[in-house]
Amino acid sequence: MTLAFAALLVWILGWAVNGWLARGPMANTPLVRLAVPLIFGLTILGVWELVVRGLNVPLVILPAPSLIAARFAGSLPVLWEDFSQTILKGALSGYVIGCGAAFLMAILVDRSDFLRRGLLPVGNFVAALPIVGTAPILVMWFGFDWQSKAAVVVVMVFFPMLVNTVAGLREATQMQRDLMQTYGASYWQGLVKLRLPAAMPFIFNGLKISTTLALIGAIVAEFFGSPTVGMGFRISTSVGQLALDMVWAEIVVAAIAGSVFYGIVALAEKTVTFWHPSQRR
Amino acid sequence: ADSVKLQLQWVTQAQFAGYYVAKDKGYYTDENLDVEILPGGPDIAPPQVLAGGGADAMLNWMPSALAAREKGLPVVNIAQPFKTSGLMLTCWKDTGITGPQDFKGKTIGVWFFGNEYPFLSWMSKEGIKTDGGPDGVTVLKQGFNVDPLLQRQADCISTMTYNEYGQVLDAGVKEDELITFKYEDMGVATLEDGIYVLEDNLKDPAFADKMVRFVRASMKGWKYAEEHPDEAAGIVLDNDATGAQTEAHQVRMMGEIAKLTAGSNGALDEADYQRTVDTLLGGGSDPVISKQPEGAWTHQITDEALK
Amino acid sequence: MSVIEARGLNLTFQTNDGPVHALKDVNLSIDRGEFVSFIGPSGCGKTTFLRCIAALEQPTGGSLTVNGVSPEEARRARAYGYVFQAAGLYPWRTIAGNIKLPLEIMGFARDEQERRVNDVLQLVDLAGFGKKYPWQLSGGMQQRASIARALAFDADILLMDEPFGALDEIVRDHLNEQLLKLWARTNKTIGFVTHSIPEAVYLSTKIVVMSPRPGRITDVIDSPLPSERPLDIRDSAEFIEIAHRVREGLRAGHVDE
Amino acid sequence: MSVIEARGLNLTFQTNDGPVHALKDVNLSIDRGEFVSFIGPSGCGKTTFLRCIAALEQPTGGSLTVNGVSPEEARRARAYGYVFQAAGLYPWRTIAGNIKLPLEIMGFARDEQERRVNDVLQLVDLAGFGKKYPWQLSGGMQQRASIARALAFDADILLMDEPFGALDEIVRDHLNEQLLKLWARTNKTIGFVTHSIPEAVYLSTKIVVMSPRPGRITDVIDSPLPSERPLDIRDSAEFIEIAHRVREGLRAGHVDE
Amino acid sequence: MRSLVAVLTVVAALVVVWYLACIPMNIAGVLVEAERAGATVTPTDGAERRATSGIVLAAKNSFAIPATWAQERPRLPAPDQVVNELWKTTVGMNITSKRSLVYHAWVTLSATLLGFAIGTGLGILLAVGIVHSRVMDMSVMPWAIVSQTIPIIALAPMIIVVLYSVGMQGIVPKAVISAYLSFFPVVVGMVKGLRSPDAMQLDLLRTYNASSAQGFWKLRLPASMPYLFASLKIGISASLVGAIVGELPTGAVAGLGARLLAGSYYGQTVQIWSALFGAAILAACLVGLLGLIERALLARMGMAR
Ligand SMILES: Nc1ncnc2c1ncn2[C@@H]1O[C@H](COP(=O)(O)OP(=O)(O)OP(=O)(O)O)[C@@H](O)[C@H]1O
Ligand SMILES: Nc1ncnc2c1ncn2[C@@H]1O[C@H](COP(=O)(O)OP(=O)(O)OP(=O)(O)O)[C@@H](O)[C@H]1O
Ligand SMILES: Cc1ncc(C[n+]2csc(CCO)c2C)c(N)n1
Ligand SMILES: [Mg+2]
Ligand SMILES: [Mg+2]
Repeated sequence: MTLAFAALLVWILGWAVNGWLARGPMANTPLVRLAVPLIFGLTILGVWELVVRGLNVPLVILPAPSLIAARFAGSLPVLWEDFSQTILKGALSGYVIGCGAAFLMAILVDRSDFLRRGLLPVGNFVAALPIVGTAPILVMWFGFDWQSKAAVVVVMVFFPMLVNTVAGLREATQMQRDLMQTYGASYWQGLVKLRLPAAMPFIFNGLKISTTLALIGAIVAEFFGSPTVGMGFRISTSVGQLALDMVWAEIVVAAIAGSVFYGIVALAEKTVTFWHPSQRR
Repeated sequence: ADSVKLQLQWVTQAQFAGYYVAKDKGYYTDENLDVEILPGGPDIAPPQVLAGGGADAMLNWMPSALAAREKGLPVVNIAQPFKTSGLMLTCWKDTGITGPQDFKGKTIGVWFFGNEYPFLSWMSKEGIKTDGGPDGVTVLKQGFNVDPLLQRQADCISTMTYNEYGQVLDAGVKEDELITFKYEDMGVATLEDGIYVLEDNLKDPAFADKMVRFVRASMKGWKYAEEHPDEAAGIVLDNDATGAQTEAHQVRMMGEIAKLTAGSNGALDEADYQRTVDTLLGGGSDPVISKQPEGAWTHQITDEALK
Repeated sequence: MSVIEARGLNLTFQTNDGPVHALKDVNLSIDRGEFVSFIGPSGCGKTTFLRCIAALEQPTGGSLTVNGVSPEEARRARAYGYVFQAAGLYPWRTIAGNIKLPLEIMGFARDEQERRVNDVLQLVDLAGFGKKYPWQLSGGMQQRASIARALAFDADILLMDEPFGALDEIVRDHLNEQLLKLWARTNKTIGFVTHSIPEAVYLSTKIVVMSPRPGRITDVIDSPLPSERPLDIRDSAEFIEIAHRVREGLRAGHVDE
Repeated sequence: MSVIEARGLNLTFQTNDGPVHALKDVNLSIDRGEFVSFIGPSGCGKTTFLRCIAALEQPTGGSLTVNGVSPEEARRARAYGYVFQAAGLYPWRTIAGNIKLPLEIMGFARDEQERRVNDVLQLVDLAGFGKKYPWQLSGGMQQRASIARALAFDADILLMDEPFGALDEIVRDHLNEQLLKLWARTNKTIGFVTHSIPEAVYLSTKIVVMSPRPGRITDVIDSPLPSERPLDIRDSAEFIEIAHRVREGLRAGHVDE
Repeated sequence: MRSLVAVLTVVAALVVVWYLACIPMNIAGVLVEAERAGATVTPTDGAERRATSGIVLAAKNSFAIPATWAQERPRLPAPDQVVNELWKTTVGMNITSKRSLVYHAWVTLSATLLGFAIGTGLGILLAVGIVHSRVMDMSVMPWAIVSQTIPIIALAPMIIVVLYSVGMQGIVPKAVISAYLSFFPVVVGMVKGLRSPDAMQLDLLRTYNASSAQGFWKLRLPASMPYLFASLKIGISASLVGAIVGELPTGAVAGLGARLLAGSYYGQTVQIWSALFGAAILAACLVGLLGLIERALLARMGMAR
């Protein structure tokens, strides 16, 4: 009970520090921008730890962060193996293939109004197919190894990427297009010099959405059949073995990998679309 | 009436016919019990539900229950309606497999999620590595169906006598195309589908009394199901909310299940228990449990129930 | 010889409110080297007419030739420089990059590109700003950059749609002067849309007054002003006289409002 | 009595290119009922000064009082009507709804709201358009609606930032006349930013000429024109004289460019 | 109208491709069946056949091609099989029957709607907090992104168990999972929407000395409506996926997820595909419904053009 009370205290304290930082004069420095979410995260961890200990929550329901950290540190080789199987092999290859194919398709689709009108609704329909249904089918088709995970990722990222890229390619304003016309520019000149640069914010939007989809897709697909390695495999097996600390260690890996992946894409976005109003401050 | 929640370890099917029969026939009501049967699913871990207080009793395979016990979750077997194991490996004959030693270099589908322990014990007893090397077996985490075998993605898969094996045959495969290894025959059988509760709860006399009545009624249900397999299958079908089960399938399953429950009156046979523990401990380098479990079972309930 | 020749030109937009007669029976002929201003209330079809000339819009009736051929062919021969109402610079390119854009598309050599970019930057008083991005410049500077872009590839016909609308009077005067000089030097044919009567009178050899609903030409005024025009010509009686005539023409087009 | 009083006003923006001196040592006092125009090249701080008066910007130095109190307090007392450079109507409200917006916020009674909306719609010649949405109106009409919105709650001080920039000359003349009439009738104090010299001279009792980098006041011209001003006053010698002085002042501010 | 023609054309093309794809996908299975039934197939040796590609097999055994569209457990069911199954389990059946897809769709739909309501409410509240509080913005937003990198299917069983242990069963745990998936798009869209008014529109309110509540109701909220609907459309399909995921570890007793799983468990590919399409059709209907509401609302607000 006292521990639970301490949890409340930690929460108030963390929030107060953040409030002070965010309103303070240094609020816009990169250091504070990084510190505030970190403090928030640490506060949550502290509260979690204290609540779990204070209320005696069983390990098999919710392990304390300290236990998870210990498991994480103690299982680095396994975690790394799972990471490379699921993320490096499954998610990344699927991401590259899916986004690449969607990009090329978008350029094709964009050339024909008819295709665009016809394909996009169908695409939205296909994108609504729930992954828990498609994953078993793709595992059946592409086998148990990472290839089927990549296929699931391809299916998941293809349409969001397609829709965004197609929308982006139509983003150039009428005036910008007209300008190209007055120069008598060819289709490819128009594409490379106008429509692709103008589409970049949208393309990156698609790429960003796809990062989390790719990760989740690769992990979830492993629930439906896998070799005896991989984050999804480990999670589902560990739940069965009541090794909840391992489950959370894998979740931590997923969250870190996802955030880093997202961060890299966001950074690339910042450098490529530096000109877009949303990137200026 | 006292309420009891029972967590199954899989979806509603004839594997759990005894409980559904007992409920349907009013055996539980007769014992002044209000029993709620919670179906399981592909990623629901019954011990976790038990630990969370979501259920009073669970069905589980003994290896998984013992492993949970070692993990610090004190579950206790209070009854064992299943005498015999229904677990087996089903392989294509044309892979040239004739015995366990031929598994080397082959691909084998295994259920995980706490159901991998019997297989791992068996392999370590045979001295076969399971890490995918050339002189070991390549293990796949098998999904929920027999496709890996039919699609030839695996040379062998895990099947239950009462369920997946029938599905393989249903898919048109002839029995002589297959070779099967029953764990029971290989001497590595482990106890399946026992009833488990949390140790602490048992100290409460009211709870223990509730369990006595529960086990008594359940066993009555089981025995009825054994004798009236068609009716039992029908009751199971009535309770299946997915509407996906077929009558033929459930009738056959009930027939096979009856063979597994046949030798049990509900009380755990100590010899069976010891054989299970030995199998699990015997697993050479990578045993499932590391030491002889203490207090993992009790006759306290069955003694009372079967009086 | 007549560079631009419109005969009975019609253009009707089909909208869901019904047809909009943006241009109705427009007749106009513009000779090589003329500076023609278009003036008229909002929505009278000035922009539409300019767009027809540049083959950005397809007339629904009548005939229009540019350099004796169809606007489409003239466009393919890269006969136009076009300055839009808003600057419309590409935000992902520097000022120099924006000016280079048409040069790249038309396949000019690298060093020729550099040379021309420097020349036109000088011309519009933006030397030294080549490396900046559009959003780093004021609106007026952006507009000048867009003019530079249209000048860079030295098209025969320059079409400008209210290029100075967003600028203050001093900058505007200055650019007016510059534009006149450029025109005198290069003998380009210029079509120029404006809302300002003094500007139209100061710049043009011919002022076309238009009126809306349907868009049509109500008056064409040939300016008797000499081609040498200091800024204070705007105080001359002749100038005021022409301005008055333009204003009258405009007012006539406004009665229905 | 002096309504607006600026003493040594400074405003420096901190940007990542270094500080921008938007206003430097600005001294100005405006009396009740005056019509003051601000004119100057782009970026000289006209908008910034207006925003300081309206407490939308915080000066970094000097003192500024409005009605004897700080701009902030004057804002809380709802002393201002502000017309922005673009119309800025809310697209999800009808014209009447847009005009009602400040009235709702300031808690006027329902029927009083209706009455005022009808009054100001009449005033800007938009009677009958109350039920339309902004995008169903032309740019000029939208701008008039935004003026109506600023007039509706009858603030003492009216601040207008280039309200007529987007309009053609005829409409502009008309609105200038209307604005003068309104001012004469209501005796409001008006601050008015424009790029047009004739407009500034025609409307104002006082013309403030500004110059950029740093933004400062270079000339303050009190207009001797009578308060009764027909449009053709613009051809009078007095008018041309003042216009000339303003132009000179502006030109002086431009030398450094 | 033109769009309809275009969509139909694309669908028709896809159906043709689909039928063609069935041949190489299913031929191996068909040949095994044919062989068991006593037909002679080339090559006769099973192992050799498994090494041959589907296209070659189809070419050598063209007699078996029609059977690839009518298998009982195909690798890829033919479109007409899926449509038939859909028809049979929707129109052709009493909707209260447990075998009716309509019944299962309803079970999933109810969890979806509840989850969607929770998720949307939470998302909007968070967005309002983020827009009005710098602390919230800086602390919560990065973690909202992180939360979406966690595979929900891993958390789902734990969420279920935790909710079980506090006595919540049935629709609520599913709705919680579905809310978890749908709140994020709503937060992102709503934050964008609430921040969409430009500086001038905000300044206007300042000159009126409007309170921040007035600013919210009169400016930010109406301005955010188009953004809100765009993200609601994403959110509702996410909700549906969440409800389906939530059905797997809740015993999968009823609902589209249960159908998917049961189909998968018994290798009923046709049933999987029909449940899959059922889910997608349901999603399409929900999105369409939101679209209609959006149109009506925006038209009433005068924002539709
Ligand atoms: N793409 C279009 N579709 C429908 N109507 C159009 C289109 N483009 C222009 N119009 C209409 O045609 C008429 C002429 O438009 P135009 O742009 O040529 O006017 P303008 O004289 O350039 O006006 P402004 O001075 O405001 O720029 C207007 O009534 C306008 O609404
Ligand atoms: N928020 C800001 N941050 C940084 N600099 C600013 C900001 N607002 C204005 N400035 C700078 O302050 C100076 C004065 O700007 P202001 O908008 O007052 O000019 P202006 O006279 O209204 O020009 P225009 O006629 O173009 O509207 C300019 O150099 C401008 O770039
Ligand atoms: C995820 C998961 N996979 C396999 C099993 C194994 N299992 C134990 S009993 C049973 C029913 C057999 O028909 C099955 C399949 C499980 N419980 N959970
Ligand atoms: Mg125009
Ligand atoms: Mg300004």
